[in-house]
Amino acid sequence: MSHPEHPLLEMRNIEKQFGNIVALAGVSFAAHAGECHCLLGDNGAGKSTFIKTMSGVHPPTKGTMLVNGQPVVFDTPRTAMNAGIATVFQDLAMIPLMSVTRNFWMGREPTKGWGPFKRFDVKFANAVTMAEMSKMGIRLREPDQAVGTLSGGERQTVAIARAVYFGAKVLILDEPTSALGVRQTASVLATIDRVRKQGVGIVFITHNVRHAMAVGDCFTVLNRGRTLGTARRGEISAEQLQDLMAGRQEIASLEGSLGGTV
Amino acid sequence: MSHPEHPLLEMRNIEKQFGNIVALAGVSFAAHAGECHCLLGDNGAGKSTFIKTMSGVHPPTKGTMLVNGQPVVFDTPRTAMNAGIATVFQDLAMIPLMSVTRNFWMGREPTKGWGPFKRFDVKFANAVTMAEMSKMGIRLREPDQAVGTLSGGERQTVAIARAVYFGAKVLILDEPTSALGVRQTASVLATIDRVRKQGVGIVFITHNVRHAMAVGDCFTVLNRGRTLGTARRGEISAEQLQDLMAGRQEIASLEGSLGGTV
Amino acid sequence: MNPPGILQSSPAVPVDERIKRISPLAKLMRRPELGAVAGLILVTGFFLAVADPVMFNLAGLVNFLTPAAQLGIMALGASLLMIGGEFDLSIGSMVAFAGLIFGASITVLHLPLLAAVPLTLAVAGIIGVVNAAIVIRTGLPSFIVTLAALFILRGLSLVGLKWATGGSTQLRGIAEAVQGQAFLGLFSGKVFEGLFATLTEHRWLPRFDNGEPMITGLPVEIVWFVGLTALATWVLLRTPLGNWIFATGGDPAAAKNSGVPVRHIRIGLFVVAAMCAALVAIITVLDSGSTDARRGFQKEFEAIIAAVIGGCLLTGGYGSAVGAFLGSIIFGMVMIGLTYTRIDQDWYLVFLGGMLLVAVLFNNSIRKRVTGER
Amino acid sequence: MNPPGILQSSPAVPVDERIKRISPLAKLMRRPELGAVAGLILVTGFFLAVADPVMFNLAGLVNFLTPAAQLGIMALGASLLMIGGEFDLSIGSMVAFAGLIFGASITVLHLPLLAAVPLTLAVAGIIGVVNAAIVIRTGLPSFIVTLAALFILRGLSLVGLKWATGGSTQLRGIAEAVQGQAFLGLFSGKVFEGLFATLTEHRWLPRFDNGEPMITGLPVEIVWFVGLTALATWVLLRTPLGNWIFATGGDPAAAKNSGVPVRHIRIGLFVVAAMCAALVAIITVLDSGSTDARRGFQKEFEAIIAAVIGGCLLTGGYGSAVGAFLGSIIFGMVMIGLTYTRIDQDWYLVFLGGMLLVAVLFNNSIRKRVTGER
Amino acid sequence: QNIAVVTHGQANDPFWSVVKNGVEAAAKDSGVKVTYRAPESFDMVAMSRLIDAAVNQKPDGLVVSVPDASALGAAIQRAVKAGIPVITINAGLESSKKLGALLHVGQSEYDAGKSAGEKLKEMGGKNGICVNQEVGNVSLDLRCKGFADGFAGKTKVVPTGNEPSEVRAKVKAALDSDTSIDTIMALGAATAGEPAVAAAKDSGRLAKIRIATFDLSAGFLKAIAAKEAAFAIDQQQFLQGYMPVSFLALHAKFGLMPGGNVPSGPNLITSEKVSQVIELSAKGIR
Ligand SMILES: Nc1ncnc2c1ncn2[C@@H]1O[C@H](COP(=O)(O)OP(=O)(O)OP(=O)(O)O)[C@@H](O)[C@H]1O
Ligand SMILES: Nc1ncnc2c1ncn2[C@@H]1O[C@H](COP(=O)(O)OP(=O)(O)OP(=O)(O)O)[C@@H](O)[C@H]1O
Ligand SMILES: [Mg+2]
Ligand SMILES: [Mg+2]
Repeated sequence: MSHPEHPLLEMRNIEKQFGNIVALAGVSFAAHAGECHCLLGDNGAGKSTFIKTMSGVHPPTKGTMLVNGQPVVFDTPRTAMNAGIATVFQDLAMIPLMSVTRNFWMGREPTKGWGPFKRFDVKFANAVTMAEMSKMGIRLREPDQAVGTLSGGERQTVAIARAVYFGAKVLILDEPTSALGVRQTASVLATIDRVRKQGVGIVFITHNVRHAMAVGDCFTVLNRGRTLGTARRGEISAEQLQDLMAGRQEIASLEGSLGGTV
Repeated sequence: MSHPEHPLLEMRNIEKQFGNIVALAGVSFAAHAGECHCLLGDNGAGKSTFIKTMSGVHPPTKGTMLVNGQPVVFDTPRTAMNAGIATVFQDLAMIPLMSVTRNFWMGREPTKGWGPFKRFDVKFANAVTMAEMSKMGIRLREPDQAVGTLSGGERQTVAIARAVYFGAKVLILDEPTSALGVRQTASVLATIDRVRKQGVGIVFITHNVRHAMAVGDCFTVLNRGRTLGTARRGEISAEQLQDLMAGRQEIASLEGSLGGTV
Repeated sequence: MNPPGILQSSPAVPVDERIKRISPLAKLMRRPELGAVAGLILVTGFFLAVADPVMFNLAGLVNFLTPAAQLGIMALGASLLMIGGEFDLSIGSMVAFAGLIFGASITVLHLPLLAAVPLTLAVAGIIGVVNAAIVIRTGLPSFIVTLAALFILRGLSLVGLKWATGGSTQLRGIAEAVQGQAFLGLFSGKVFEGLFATLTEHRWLPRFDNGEPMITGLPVEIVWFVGLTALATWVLLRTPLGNWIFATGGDPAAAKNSGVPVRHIRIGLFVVAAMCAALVAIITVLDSGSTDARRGFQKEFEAIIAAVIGGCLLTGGYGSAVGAFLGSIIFGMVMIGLTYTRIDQDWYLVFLGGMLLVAVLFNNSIRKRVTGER
Repeated sequence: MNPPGILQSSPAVPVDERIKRISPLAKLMRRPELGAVAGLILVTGFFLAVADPVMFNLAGLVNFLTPAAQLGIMALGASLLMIGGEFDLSIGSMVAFAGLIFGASITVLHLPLLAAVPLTLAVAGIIGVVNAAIVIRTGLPSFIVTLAALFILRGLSLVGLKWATGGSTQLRGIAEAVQGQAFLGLFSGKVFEGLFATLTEHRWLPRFDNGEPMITGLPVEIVWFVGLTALATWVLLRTPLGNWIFATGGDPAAAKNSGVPVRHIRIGLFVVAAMCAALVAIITVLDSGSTDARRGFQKEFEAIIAAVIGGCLLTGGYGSAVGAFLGSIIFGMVMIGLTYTRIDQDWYLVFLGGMLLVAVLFNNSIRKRVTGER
Repeated sequence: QNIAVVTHGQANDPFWSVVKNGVEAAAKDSGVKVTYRAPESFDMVAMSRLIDAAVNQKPDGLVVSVPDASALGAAIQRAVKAGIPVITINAGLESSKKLGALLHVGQSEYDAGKSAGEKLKEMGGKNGICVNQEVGNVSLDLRCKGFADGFAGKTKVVPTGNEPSEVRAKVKAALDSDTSIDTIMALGAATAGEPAVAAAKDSGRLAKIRIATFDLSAGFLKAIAAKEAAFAIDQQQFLQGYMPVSFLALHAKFGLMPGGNVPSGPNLITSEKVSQVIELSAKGIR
C-alpha cells in the first residue's frame, strides 16, 4: 500500500453487539494523515456504530484499535478527544436548552484569569463561535440563542464547526451534510478539503456518491455489519460505488422512471 | 394559472414569530391534487416552520389557511390529520422507547373486536408495518425493536412509510431523504411519483436540486422567512434553482475547486 | 488492508444473520415488570429464611397483602400517570379528602352508600381535572402543581373534619351508618367467607389455639387490586389508548404531532389517579369505620416507590401495571414483614431502605444479565 | 400565486431583519431565576397588606429569613444537583445523620469544633459519593437510590442517637461543649453585632419597650446563604464547570459524547448536595445546642420545592442558584407569614398550597407575557 | 413467653422512645421476649395490620395503644377472641373495657391537657397558644383540645413542623403579632417546648409568658430549673411500657392481673422537682 508509516488511526476486526443484535461483524479500517476516507453503505449497515467505537462512545465487543500504531482503549469520548479525535455524530450531541456558544465549547471551555478565579471567557467564546459559524455560511442572529430553537441545518452546522475547530488529528463526520443547504454543503466540502491539506485525517460518512467522489481519497463500503472492501480514488468509478452501496438491486428500474437523477 | 378549481391546501400570507424572532414574514403557497410542490431554501429559511403551520403543530401568528377553498384553523395536528394531511417532520416525531409498530400506528391504531372489547390488532399492525417498510427498501429484523435503537435512516423510513400509508389527500415531507441510502432514496422518490399519480397533493422539502427536479411539478423558494416566488416545471432550470437557493454567492468559487460535484 | 479486488465479491447474505438467537427467558425478562419478579423472589426468600413461618400461611399472606393492595390500587393510578409522563403528589392527601367527603356525606348528609360512593369519586375526578387543566394550561411541571394540591387537600381535610365533627379531627360512626346497605360488600369486608369457613373446618387453614379461625375471608381490596391490575394491563398493552399513554409519556411533542390527543390523555390519567385514591379512601374508611386528617399521609410517595420498583421510569413512557402490582407487594411485604422477625423496631427504616435498595439492585442486575445489555 | 417572473427579484435584505427589538426588561426576564422575582413581589405584597407590620421590621425579617436561609442552603445544593439532572432525596435525613455525627464527635469523642466540622463534612461527602457511585454504576434512577438512602440514614440516626445517649432520641450538651472554641463564630450565633448595637443606639433599629434591642445581629446562616448563592451563581454562569453541569443535566449522552466528564460532575454534585445538608446540620445543631432523630424531616422535599419555585426544571439542564435563593425566601415567608395574620391557623396548609400555586402561576404568566412566549 | 407491643408512636418520637425503653427494661427484668412495633406515621390503617400480624404469631400477651377505637377495634377484638390477653396503654381509656382488654395503663391525652390548662389558668394565664408540631395526629389534637377546655381563656393553635428553627420563628411570629399572648402550651418538649422558650427570649417577653410542655426533655427541664418555663407534664410513659409487659409476664406465669386501670400520670414537673429528673430524661427514662 502507499502508506508505509503507521496510520493515524487503525481499527482491526471490530465486532459490536447490542444484546442479541449484531451491528458489526468484524470490520477493519484505517485513517491516514492528510487523507479523506469515505465510509459508505446502506441504511443500518453499521457506519454510525463503527465510528462510535472509534470515538470512544461505546467499547467494541471484540477487536483492537491503534493510534499511531499503538494499541489504545478509549473508555470515554473524552479520552478519544484527548488523543486528537473530533467527531460530528449523526445525532449531533448537542444540548437543546443550552446556547449555541455553550454547546460549541462544551467540554473545552476557554478560560481567563488564574487559580480559583479562572473563569469562562464568554466574550472570546462568543466571538469565535460567530466567526466559525459564518465561515460555514450560517449567519447566526445571536450566540445566545438556544440550540433547540435552531433549524435542523443550523444545528448541524454548529456541530461541524465545533468538530473542525477542535479536530487536531482525526476528524470524523457522520453524515454531516444531511440537513444542509446547497451553500452550506459546498462550504463543508471545501472545509474538508482545506483541513485535509493541513494534514488532518478525515473519516467522512455520506450517502451521496457525488460528495464522496468530490473529496474522498479512499472508499470503504459497509454492508450489513461487514466491510465489502476498500478502494482508493481512481480505482473505482462513481457508478461502481453506487452499485455497491445499493447492492445493485432494483436501482436500475427506478433510475429509468426517474431519469437518472438520484 | 393552470388550476381553475380550488387547490387542496392553500396558505395565504402566513407570518410566524417566536418571541422576538421572526421566522416567517408573509408566505403564500398552494398544494394541488396530483402535483408535487417542492419547497426549497437555505438553512433557517423557515421551511420547517412553514409546513408545521400547515400540519397544525403551531398556529400562525397571522395569515389564513384554506382547504378546498374553505378557511380552516388547525388547532392540533390531529385536526390536520383528520382533514387528510399527513406529515413527515424533520425531527420525525417518533417515540424512541416504543416499538416500530407502535410508532407506525401511533394515533390511528387498528382495532378488532367490538364495544368495550375493542382492542389493538397487533398481528395486523405488525404485518402491515413490515410490509410497508420493505416496500421502502428496509428489511426490519423485528417489528418489536424500539425505534430508539434503529439507525438514522431506518428511523426516517419508518416516518415516511407511516405518512405515505396514512396520507389521504396531502402528503408533506420535510427533508425525507436526508438520512437515507441510495436505494432508499430512490424508493422514496419513486413512492412520491406513485402517490402523486393517485391524486394526492405532495409538499416536498429538500436541499437536493436533483431530487427536486426529478419529482417536482412546482418549485417555491424561501429565503429568510420570505418567498422568492413560485415556478412551474419547465419554467426554470436546475442551475437557476440552485442559484436561487444558494443566493448566488460564493458557490461559483467553491464549485471550481470541487469540480462541480455538489 | 483489503485489496480493492475484494470489492467485487459481495457475499450473498441470508435474511437475518444479524440477529442472534435469544432465549425465551431473556425475551420475557425484557418486559419492564418482569425484572421486579426477581426482587420479589429475593425479598420472599429473605423472609422465608428470617421470619416466623406464619408470615406465609394464608392468614399471614392476607395480612401483608391487604396493605399492599391498598397501596397497590394507588400505585396503579400513579404508574399509569407516570407512564403518561406526569406525577400526582396529591393522591396521598386525596385519600384524606375523599375520606372526608365520603364520611361526611354518610354521617352528615345521611346519603346512602349508593349515592356517597359516586359523589366521592366524582369529587376526586373533578379535582383530577383541575390539576390536569392547570398543568396543561400553564405548562408548569405537574410536580409543583400537584404539590400545591397536596397541601391544599390536606388542609381542607383538616378544616372539613373540624366542621363535620364540630372540632375533632377524627370522624367516626361511618361503618354503623351504612350497615346492611346494598352494594356494601363491593367496598368493604371479605369475600369467599363460606369457602374459607369450610376450609378452616377441614383444617386446611390455620387456627388460633382456642380453635378460632385465623382468617375468615379474602379482603375485598385484594380483589379490586387484582382486577384493576388486569384491567390496566389490558388497556396498556392491548388497546389504542394504551399506545397513546406510552406515546404521551415518551415524547409529548412527537405524540401530539403524530395525532395523539395528548391533552385528553393527560386529563384522563389525572382523573384515574385521583379516582384510584378515592377508591382506596372509600375502602379504608369503610374498613376502619372512621377517618382522620392524617389518612394517606405520604402514600403518594409510597405509590411512586412501588411503581418505580416495578420498573416505571420517572421520565415517563416506560413501565407497566403488573410492575406496579409487584412493586406494591414487595413494598407491603417489607413494611409488614419486620413484625414477623425479631429485628428491633429502631432498625425498621434502615431495614426498609436496605431491602428496597437490594431488591432494586437485584432486579436490575438480573435483567441486565439475562438480556445481555450492559 | 406569484408569477414566475418574481423569481428574479430577490430583495436585498439587511443583516438581522429577522430579529425584533426586545426590551431590556424582557431580556432580563428570560433568565430562569428572575421569574421568581415576580412571585416574591406578589407574596411580599400580600403579607404587607394582610399581616401584622412587625413582620417586616428588621427583627421580623430576620425571623423568617433564618429558617429560609437554612432551607436555602439545602435548596442550593439540591438545585445544583437538579440542574445536573439528578435528585437527592436523602438530604433531609442527612441533616439528622450529620447532626448525629457532629454531636457525637463533640460530646462522645470530645473532638474540638475544628476537627468535628471537617469530620462531619467528610462523612456527608462519602455518603454522597456512595449514592453517586450506585446511581452511575447501575444506571438506576437517583430517585430510588437516594430514597433508600433517605430511609437508611433516618434509621441510622435513630440507632446512633440511642447509642450515643444511652436510650434517648435527643443528644444534648453540644453547645456547652464547644463554648468559646476557635471558629465557633463561623457556624453559630450572629455577626455584625457591633454594627447592630450602634444602629440600635442611634434608634435606627427597633427596640423593646424596656429599651433592650430587638435584634442584636445577623444570624450566621443568612451570611452563609448569601455567600453560597453568590458562589454557586458564579460557578454556574462563569466557569467551565457550570457549563458542564448544565450539559450533564441537559442530555448526559450528548454531554459525554462532547467530552464532558459526566461521571465526575455527577459525583461532585452529589457530594455538594450532601455537604450543604451537613452544613445546615452543623449550624442548626450549634444553634439549638442539641440534635434529635427527627431533624430535617421532609426537608429534601422543601428544598426541591424551593428550587422548582425558583425555576429549576425537574428534568435537569435548566435552573439557577439565584432562583433557588428566591424560592427559599418565598417558601420561608409563606411558611412563617401566616402566623402574622389573623387567618384561622387551621387553614395553614390550604394557605401554604394556595400561595405556592399562586406564586408559581404568577411567575409563569409574567414571564410569558414579558418575553412574548406563548 | 412472647409479648407483642403495638403502638401508634414512631420509634423516633421522643415520647414513644421512652415507652419503648420501658418495654425493653420490663422484658429484661421479667425474662420474656417482646417485640415492639409501630407504624412510621400516625396511620391507623397500617397500625391495625401490625396488630393482625402480631396476633398471627399467637403471642402470650398483647399491649396496644388505641387512639382510634373504631379503626383498631376489629383487630383488637380478633386478638381477644383468639384468647390472647390484651392491655391497652396511653390512649383508649374509654374504649378499653368495651374492646375486651384486661386493663388500661396511662392517662388520656385529653385529661392531661385539661389539667395542664387548669394549672396555667391558675397561674394567671389569659391568652394562650398551643404549639402543635403534627396537626392531624389525633392524640396531639386531643392534648390541644384538653388544654383549651381546661384553660378556658382565649386559645389558638399554632401548627408547625418538626424543625426547631421553624418552630421558633413561628412562635416568635405569633408572639410579635399578638402582644397579649401570655401562655404557651407546647405539645412536645424537645420539638416545641425548647424552641418556644427561645422564641419568648427573642421577643423579649420571657418574663411575662408562662410556658408549659407535654413530655420531658433535658433542655426544657433546665429552663424550668432556671424559672424560664413553668412546668412540664409528665405521663411517666416509661411505666406505660414497663407495667403492661410485666403484668402480662406475671399473667402468663401465675395468672395474676391487677384489678383495675393504672393511671401513670399526670405528674407536673415544676422547678422544685426538676433536679432529679434531668439526668433520667437525658437517658430516655423520663
Ligand atoms: N443501541 C442499539 N441497540 C440495538 N440495536 C442497535 C443499537 N444501535 C444500533 N443498532 C442497530 O445496529 C444497526 C446499525 O446501526 P447504525 O446506526 O450503525 O447504522 P448506519 O450505518 O449508521 O445507518 P444510517 O445510514 O441509517 O445512519 C442498525 O440495524 C440498528 O438497528
Ligand atoms: N421555537 C423557536 N424559537 C425561536 N426560533 C425558532 C424556533 N423555531 C425555529 N426558529 C428559527 O426560525 C428560523 C426558521 O427555522 P426553520 O426550522 O423553519 O428553518 P428551515 O428552513 O427548516 O431550515 P433547515 O433547512 O435548516 O431545516 C430559524 O432561523 C430558527 O432559528
Ligand atoms: Mg448512521
Ligand atoms: Mg427544516
